[in-house]
Amino acid sequence: MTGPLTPDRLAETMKAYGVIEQVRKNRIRITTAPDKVHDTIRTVQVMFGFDRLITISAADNGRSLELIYHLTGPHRMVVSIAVELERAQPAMPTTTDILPPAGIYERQIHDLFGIVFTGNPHMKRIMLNEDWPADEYPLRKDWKPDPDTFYGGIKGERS
Amino acid sequence: MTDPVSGLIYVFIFPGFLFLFIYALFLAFLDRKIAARMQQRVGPPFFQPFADFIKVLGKEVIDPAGVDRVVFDAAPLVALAAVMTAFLYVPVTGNSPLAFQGDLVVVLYLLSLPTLVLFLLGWLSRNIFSAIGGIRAVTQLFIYEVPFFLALLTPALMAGTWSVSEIVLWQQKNLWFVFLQPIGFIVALVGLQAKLERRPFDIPEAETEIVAGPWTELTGRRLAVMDLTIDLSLVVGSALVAALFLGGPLIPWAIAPAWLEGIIGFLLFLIKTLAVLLILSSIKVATGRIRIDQLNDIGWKYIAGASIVQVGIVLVMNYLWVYA
Amino acid sequence: MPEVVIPIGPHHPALKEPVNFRIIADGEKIVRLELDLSYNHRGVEKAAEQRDFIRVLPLLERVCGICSHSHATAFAKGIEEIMQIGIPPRARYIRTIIAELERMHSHLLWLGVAAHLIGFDTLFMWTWRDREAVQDTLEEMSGNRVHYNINEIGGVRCDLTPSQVNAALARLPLLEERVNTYVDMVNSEETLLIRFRGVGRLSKEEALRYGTVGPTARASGIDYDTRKDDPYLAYSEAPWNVVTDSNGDVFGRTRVRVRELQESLKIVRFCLENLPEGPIRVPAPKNAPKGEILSRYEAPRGELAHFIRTNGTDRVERIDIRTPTLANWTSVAMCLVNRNIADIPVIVAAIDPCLSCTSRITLVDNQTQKAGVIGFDELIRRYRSRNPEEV
Amino acid sequence: MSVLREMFENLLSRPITILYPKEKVPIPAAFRGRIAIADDKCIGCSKCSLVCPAQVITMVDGPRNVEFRGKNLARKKRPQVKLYKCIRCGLCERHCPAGAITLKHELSGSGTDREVVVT
Repeated sequence: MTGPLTPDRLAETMKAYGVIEQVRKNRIRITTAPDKVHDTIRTVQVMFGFDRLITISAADNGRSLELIYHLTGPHRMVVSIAVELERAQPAMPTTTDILPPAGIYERQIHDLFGIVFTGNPHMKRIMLNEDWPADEYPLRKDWKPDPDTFYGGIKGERS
Repeated sequence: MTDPVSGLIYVFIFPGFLFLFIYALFLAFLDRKIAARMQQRVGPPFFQPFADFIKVLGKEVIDPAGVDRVVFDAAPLVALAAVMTAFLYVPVTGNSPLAFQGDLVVVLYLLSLPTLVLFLLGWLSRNIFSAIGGIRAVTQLFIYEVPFFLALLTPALMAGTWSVSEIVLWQQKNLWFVFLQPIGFIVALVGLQAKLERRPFDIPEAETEIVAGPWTELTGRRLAVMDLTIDLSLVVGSALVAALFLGGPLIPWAIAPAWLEGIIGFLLFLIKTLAVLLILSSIKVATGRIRIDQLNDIGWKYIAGASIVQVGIVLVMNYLWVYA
Repeated sequence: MPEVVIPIGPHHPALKEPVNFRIIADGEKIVRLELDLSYNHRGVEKAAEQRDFIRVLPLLERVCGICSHSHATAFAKGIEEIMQIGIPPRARYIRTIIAELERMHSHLLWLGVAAHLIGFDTLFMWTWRDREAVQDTLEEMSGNRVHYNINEIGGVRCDLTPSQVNAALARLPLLEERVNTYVDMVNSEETLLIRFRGVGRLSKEEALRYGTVGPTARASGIDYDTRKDDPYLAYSEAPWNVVTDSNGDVFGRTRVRVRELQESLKIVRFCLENLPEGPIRVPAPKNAPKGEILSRYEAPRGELAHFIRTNGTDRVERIDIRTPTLANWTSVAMCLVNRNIADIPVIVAAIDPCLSCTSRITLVDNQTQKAGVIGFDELIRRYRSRNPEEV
Repeated sequence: MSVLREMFENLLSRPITILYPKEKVPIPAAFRGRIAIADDKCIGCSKCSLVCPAQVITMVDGPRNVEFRGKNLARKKRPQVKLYKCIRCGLCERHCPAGAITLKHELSGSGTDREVVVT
C-alpha cells in the first residue's frame, strides 16, 4: 500500500478481474463474471481496505439481471463491482461470509428479483407477505400486476 | 367514640370516605397540573380526574379468556377498602378518635395491600406483559418496603409510642421530626414515591416496555377502582408523611374556642399534604424511569443504608435523652 | 421463569412504526430475537418506474415522513448528474438550508422520543417545544411542515424572500441557546446517564463489520460522513466538522446527535447569511440520457444510497433505495442479545429507526430460532471458522 | 440537576401551548392550502393535469375565450380537481403558465364523498 490510493493505481491492479471504467473522480466500476465476484471483493477488501459495503443494487435491463456491489473505505473511494446474470436461471455464490450486511440485501433481492444466492445461511422470505405467490418477482420488467390476483389485501388494479 | 352519629359522620362524611374521595381527585388534578406547568403545558381542568373516573366507570368490562371473573372483580375492591380504612387512623382535624396503640403498623400494612393486589391482577390476567409487570411490582415492593417502614417507624421510636395521633401530640410539645430526622424524611418520601409507583419507580407499568404491566387487562369499572385506589393512597401516603414528620394538624399553642382550633388544624393538614405533594410531583417531573436491576442496587445500597443510619442516630439520641 | 416468547408486536407503545420483534427472553434477559419488518411496504420502487421526473419527486418525498427532503434531494442530484446540468448556486444553498433544518427537526424529534422511552417526559416536552421553531421556519420557506416539495430537477421550486431569511435568522439565537442547554443536559443529567450509558455498546470493528451508518456508526468512532466524504450541495463551502464519539453506546449516539445539532445550526446560519443571488432554477430537459449513478446523501439517520439507472426516456428505468435504517438493523439485532427487556425500546430507538423508509425494502435479522436454521452463535462460529485472520 | 431550576422557572411562567380554538396560529405566506381555479385566467392548456402527481386534475370541456399575453384565445377545456384527493403539493401552481390555479390559505376541509370536485 504505497502512499494514498489513487484511482488509476486501483484500476491497474484490478485489471486482471474485469473491464475497468472510471465513472467519476473517485469511483471505479469493475464488470466481472459471476464466479469471480467473490474473490474480487476479497482482494479489494484485503489489499485496498474497502471495509464498508454501501449497498448491493439489482437492476433488470430487459435482457439480463444485473447486480452491483458498491464498497467504500477510509480513503473515501467507491468501487462498484458489477455482474450480469442471465434471466432464465439467475444464480450467484453468496458473499455473506465476507460481508455480514450482505445477508440482508441478498434476501431482499431474492424476493424482488428471484436471484438465487447459493450458500446464504437462511433464505427466508422477508419482504413480501406470506401469501405472495412464490414464483412471482414484482420488480422484474416483465412482471405486471394482473388485475384479479389479490396482493396482500389490495386488488391488483393497474396504478 | 362518644355517640354513634358523630362516629358515623367521622367515618363516612368529613374526614372519612367522602372527603377522602374528593380530596384524592383534587390532589390527582393538582399533581397533573403541576407536572404540566413545569413542562410549560397548560394542564388539565380541575374536574379532569373526576371526569376520567366517571368515563372509565361507564366503559364496557372485558374479561380476558380463561380469567376467573369473580376474583378479577373483587381484587380492586379489596385494594380500595384497604386504603380507605387506612385513612381513618391518620389525624385530619386533630387526633383521630379511632386511634389506638399500634395503628401506625396497621396503616402501613393496609397501604402495602394495593401492590399485592396488583401482583395478583398481573398474574390472573394470563397476559405475558401483565405477568412480567406483576413480578416487577412485587420485586419493587421487597426493595422499598424495608427502608420505607424503617423510615416511618423511627419517629415512633423517638416518640415512644406506636400511635400516629400520639406521635403528632409528641411533636406538638417538642420539635417536628423533619428537623430531628431529616434522613428519615427523605427516605420516607422516596419510599412513598416507590409505593405509589410514580415516575422514577413506575417500573411495573412501564408503558414503553411492557404495555401497561398489571394494568393491561383492566377495563371498565375495575380500572376505575384501581385508579381511584392509587389516587387515594397518594392522599393517605402524603397525609401519613405530613403527620409523622411535619407535625400533623396540631399547632403548638392552644386557642380558646375548640372549633377554631379544628379548622386551623384542618387548614394545616391541607397545607402540609400539598407541600408533600409538590415535592412528589417535582420528583416525578425531574426523573426518568430506572430499570429494575438498577432499582435493586440503589434501593439496597443507598435507601436501606440511609434508613439504618437514621435508626442508629435515633437510638443514640434516645440513649442521650434518657440520661441527659 | 422458563424461556418465554414476548411479542413486541407491530403495534407497541415503544415503537413509532410497525416492526415486529419476537423476543425469546429468560426472565428479564433477552436470549434471542427474531425481527420482521415490511408492515407498510408500498412498492415505491415499482411505482417510481411509471412516473416521469416531474411527478416522481412528490412520490419519493413520501418514502419517509421525517427525511422526505433527503430522498427528493438524493434523487434530484443523481438525475442532474446524469443529465450533466449544474444547478445555480442559490438553489444549492436553499437545498442545503432545507436539508440541515430537516436534520435539526429530525434530531430534536429523536431526542424527545428517546427521553420519552425511558420515561423522562419533561425533556420530551421541551425538545418538541423547541422543535416548533424549526418547523415554523420550514413552513415559512416551503409551505409545509413535513413534505417540503422544494426540489425540482434543475433547481428549487420557490425562492427565499428576504423576509423569510430574516425570520429564520431571528429564530436561530434562541435555538442555539436551547441546543447548548441540551448538550450539557445530555452530558450531566443523571436520569439520562443511568439509562443510556453502557447500553447497546458497539465497538468500532463491530460497527464497521455490521455496516452501520450515520450517528450510530459515528458514535463508535467511525468518521464516515457523506457530506465530507463525497461533498454535494453547499457542504464543501460551509464551515462545519464531522462529529464523532468514542463511547459507542446509546449515550455516545445521543451525544453525537446533539452535537450534530450544533453543527447543523452553524451550516444553516452560514447558508442564510451568504445566500448567493441569481436564478433558482435551470430549465431541465424532459428526457435523461442513458446512464446510471449511485447518489449518496447524508440523511439524518445515516448514509442514504440511491442507485438510479435511466434509459433515455423521461422515466427512470430502475431506482434502488437503500435507506440508513436498513443498514443499522443488523447492529440493533446484535446489540439486543443478552440485554434486559427494559433496554429494547432504548436500543431500538438509538438507531432512530425510520420504518416507512425501510419497509420499502426490508430485512429480517439473520438469527431465527426455527429448527434446521442455524442460530446466532452458530452463525458467528461458522463466520469465524471461515476466516480466522478477519476476526 | 439543572433540570430543577428550569422546571421551577416554567412553573411560574405562562405555558407555551396555544389553546387552538381561542388563539389561532398565524398561517405563513407560502402555506399550501385549498386549491382554487380562476376560470377567467385559465387558457385550458392541460399542463396542470399532466403534471399532477396524484392525477386528480381532469380536463372537462368549458369553451370560453380568454385573453392571454395580449392575444385572445378560444379555449375548449378547463381543469376540474377532486378536492379530497388533492395532495396539495403545489406542482400545478408552479407549472401553470397563466397563474390560474393556486393554493389558498384555507384548509381543504373534509367530506365523505371523495369525488367532490372543484372547478
